[in-house]
Amino acid sequence: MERIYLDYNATTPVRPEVRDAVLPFLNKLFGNPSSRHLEGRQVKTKIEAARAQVAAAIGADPERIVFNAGATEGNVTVLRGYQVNYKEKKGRNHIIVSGVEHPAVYDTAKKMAGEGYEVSFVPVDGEGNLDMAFLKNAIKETTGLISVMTVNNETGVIYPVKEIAKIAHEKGILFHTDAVQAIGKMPFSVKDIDADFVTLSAHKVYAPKGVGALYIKKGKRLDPLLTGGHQENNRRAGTENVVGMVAMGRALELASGEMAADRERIGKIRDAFEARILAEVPHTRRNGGADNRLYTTSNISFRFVEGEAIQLKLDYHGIAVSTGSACSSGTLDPSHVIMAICNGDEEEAHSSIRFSFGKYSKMEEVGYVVDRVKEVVAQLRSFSPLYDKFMNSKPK
Amino acid sequence: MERIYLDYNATTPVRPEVRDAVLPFLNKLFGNPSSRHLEGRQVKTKIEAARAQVAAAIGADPERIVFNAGATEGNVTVLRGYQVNYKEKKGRNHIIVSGVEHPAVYDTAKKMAGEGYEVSFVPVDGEGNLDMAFLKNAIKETTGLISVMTVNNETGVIYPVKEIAKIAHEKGILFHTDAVQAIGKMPFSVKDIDADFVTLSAHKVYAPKGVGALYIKKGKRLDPLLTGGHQENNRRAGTENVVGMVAMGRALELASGEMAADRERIGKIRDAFEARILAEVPHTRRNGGADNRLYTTSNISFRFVEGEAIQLKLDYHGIAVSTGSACSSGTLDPSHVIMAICNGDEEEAHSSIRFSFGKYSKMEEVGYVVDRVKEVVAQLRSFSPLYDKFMNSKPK
Amino acid sequence: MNYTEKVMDHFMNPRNVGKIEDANAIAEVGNPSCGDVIKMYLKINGEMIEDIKFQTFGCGAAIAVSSQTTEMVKGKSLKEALDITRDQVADELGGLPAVKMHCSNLAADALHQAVKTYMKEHGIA
Amino acid sequence: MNYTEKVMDHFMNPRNVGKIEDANAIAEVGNPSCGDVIKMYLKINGEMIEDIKFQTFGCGAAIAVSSQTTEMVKGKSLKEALDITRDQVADELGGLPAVKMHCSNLAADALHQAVKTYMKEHGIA
Ligand SMILES: Cc1ncc(COP(=O)(O)O)c(C=O)c1O
Ligand SMILES: Cc1ncc(COP(=O)(O)O)c(C=O)c1O
Repeated sequence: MERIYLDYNATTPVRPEVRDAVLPFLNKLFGNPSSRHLEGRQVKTKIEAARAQVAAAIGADPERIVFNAGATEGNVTVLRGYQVNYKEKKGRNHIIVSGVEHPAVYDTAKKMAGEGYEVSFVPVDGEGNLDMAFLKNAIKETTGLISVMTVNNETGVIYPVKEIAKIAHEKGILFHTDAVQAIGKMPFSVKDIDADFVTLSAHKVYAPKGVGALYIKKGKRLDPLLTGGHQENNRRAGTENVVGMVAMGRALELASGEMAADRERIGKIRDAFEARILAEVPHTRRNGGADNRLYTTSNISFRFVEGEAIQLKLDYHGIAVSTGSACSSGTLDPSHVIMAICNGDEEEAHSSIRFSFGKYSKMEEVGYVVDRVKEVVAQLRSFSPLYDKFMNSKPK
Repeated sequence: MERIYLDYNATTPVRPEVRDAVLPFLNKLFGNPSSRHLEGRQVKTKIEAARAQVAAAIGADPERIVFNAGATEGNVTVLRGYQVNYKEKKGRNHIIVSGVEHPAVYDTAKKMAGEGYEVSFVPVDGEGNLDMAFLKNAIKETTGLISVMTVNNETGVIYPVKEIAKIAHEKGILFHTDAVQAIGKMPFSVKDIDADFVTLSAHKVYAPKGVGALYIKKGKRLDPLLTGGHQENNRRAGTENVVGMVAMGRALELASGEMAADRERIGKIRDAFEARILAEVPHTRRNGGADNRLYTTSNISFRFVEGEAIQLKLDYHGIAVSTGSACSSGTLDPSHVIMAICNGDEEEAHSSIRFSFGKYSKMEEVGYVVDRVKEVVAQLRSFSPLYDKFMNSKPK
Repeated sequence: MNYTEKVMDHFMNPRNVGKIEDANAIAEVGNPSCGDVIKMYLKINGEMIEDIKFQTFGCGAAIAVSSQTTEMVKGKSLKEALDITRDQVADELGGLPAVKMHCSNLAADALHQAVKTYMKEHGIA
Repeated sequence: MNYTEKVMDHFMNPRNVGKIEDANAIAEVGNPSCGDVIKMYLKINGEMIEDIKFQTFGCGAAIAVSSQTTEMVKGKSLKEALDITRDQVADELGGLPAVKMHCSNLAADALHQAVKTYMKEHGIA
């Protein structure tokens, strides 16, 4: 049986058009783009074309795009490098980030808190929405950066980044958004949002892993993390990941053209799936409000059973889903995102599964997946001490 | 006519075996290695195999290898992160680096000098050899790191890294070597050298650009540059560049097996070329001593003419060579490496051309290249004011 | 993080799941907020463990370890049960991922707790 | 960093290279340590530049800019020569890479220096 992949938020397959676009760079087009000879110039031209494609996808000018090794590098570069924009450099050491950021922001901010920075984490409510009053109150004289993601990777919840950018700018504060899960999936314009820094990753939009890009608004700067060569206009040293850049450009070009149709088609599948799960599996809870959520993601807590056990059994039945984010899989702690949304109910956080849909998802798969989820959850509940307790405590 | 590529030190083509090894990862094998489902586990297994291949190539244990985005990232990670190994962290802020390091070390060290670090640059003599007495004298109480490359990228000069590691360790100082130009080309064992940190890059050994690895000796640590996810055993966050890792593993595996034969064959071509150039083109100088030099590289100064002009004309004639390193091409300053070796004679530094040989170099090409070099240098000298002055100042 | 075939077998087909209605020794360890709760039901006759069943809320390893532990003690003496260590359980399963080693602790812990409580209540030294 | 076709043409086939043995205005600008030296030889007759040649040590841009400059002034008046700016030279060549703009300065500088010295020596205002 063909496997059913429902983990598009973790990563995506490289689509054939993208593969075709990079094959020449694994062959004749091998020059170093910094080289002045023909071999180098040919490749330089291609990476500049890729830069233009990435820029177009977010409504930016090409020279505002810095390619890098992915959104983790992008996020760390922004957090570690924003202070260069302030005269009172060292004084602007307070940053505000949401409590549901990806670890590349969340854990980095936590680490910085131990290194002379002050960090405020903005909490979310039970639907995953940001506490905007908290955010506004957290702002102070020393605030240098506000970082809030565009779309959450675990729940699909969409954040009001345009509004937050405005709040930040009114106080002369820089605004950054991690747009990894939004790009290529919903309209996104850096000019409309007026973001100062935006991080992107290629491997969520059907391009290879290990390449990404950073948008830096005109007039703004970042202290580079990687220093040495003059690549990327002195903004990121290191020989360019040519294959990755070309792939990312092509993938975003394709995504822009297909966004509306994808949204319609994939959204229908996600909705049909979620409606059936919530109706047919008792004691479930959706993590993330019904509205204000991207069409790609359905995050569900199945009470009384642990997420990894569900995931493993579904995997056995040919279905790939995830608990928390892939990056967290080295730990056993429940995702800080789901914890935040579950209001600290760790049992529910441990019980969550993320189903994420994408280009190769099919409506015909929904029935099989729902049946297996029902079966697996029932099996696991049949010997769950928590379920047993719950059933026996119910008035008969 | 087929082009003749003599810029293997800048970058190399992806060899067919490496391309074949990565194609499945642009297709069915797309999972995120951090994912626990089948798609993820399949890929995880493959990147661990790649890690073992890289480890084997330098005589290391696989768990000592951290993949990253290239040697620039590796070098910056070492320089920025070594202090975590010392109790007197902040006190060990003196670093010693050679004056001929790649910009990823050289420029990073210069930058750090403005940020609370103290840096000693060890000079070289006219043959490119390190002033070992200077190095030893530079060591003090606060020295935390000595970083000297294994092979210089511009001249091919080989440095006595084993001896330097010993000097460092006798004083309880960490030793790092940038082994980018050595790996896969000459025997290299981290155990023999006893290095604490070693940086590697894939694109010099017939694998794609934008991927590299860092060796970290058992018991030693580096403060990670990229924080967030738990990838690479918490030593380097960010979704893995799977294609790059698999390619690097395969490329180094192949290189290890072919090293002896390559050395013999490529060395003969380089020697034949260099002997003819030095004999047949007047007013030339080899940058780098004849001995103690890797067989890949021939760096020649052609007095009275500027390097870029030679390079451009050779490019027109189908020959790809470089002036300085590709990374420096964003500036007009002569390479600090060649400057160091020319004892500050900037004219000679501006006149240097690097010819670097590799797997697809052929003995049959030598004649054509030598003829074009002679022709081009003669043309340019014919209207060089410096040549004119020199000729007229000679006693007739 | 890979599970061995044996872990997967115990996880997919757990032995001795459920409750023993007339159990004479029961113990529960763990805590939902840690992601693992293991409850052991034992039917002890004299010095012998005649029957054992478990209920587990937890990851694949927690379930496999519970199942494996019940197999290892069924029909064994109380003393033998107390001698079983977490590491033995993990070894029987062909090993566990490093990050999961704490789950295997839990099953042996539950077993030991149930047996010790029983011995105390029945004055067995 | 790409050169235009016109830059490449001037670089590969530089016009007016060499010396004028009976030049009556000569100027050299630049410095080997900067990587660029341009020397201009002019044969001036009254107010007119009858002939001009150059010798250049430098990169592709420096050579192209030298060649282009000589083409622009041959047969022109001294005043016209002084009006030629570095930017005009670069424009005529279809532009230069940003990092190379200083090379184009040199050729116009050498021209202006030669012409001015000549004018001074010949009392031309
Ligand atoms: C929201 C978000 N930010 C950042 C990342 C990290 O991106 P990368 O894997 O390219 O480092 C991811 C996914 O991995 C993500 O979903
Ligand atoms: C000696 C040396 N170190 C470091 C580098 C930088 O490696 P990367 O391009 O992988 O960042 C290079 C080549 O680019 C090199 O030759």
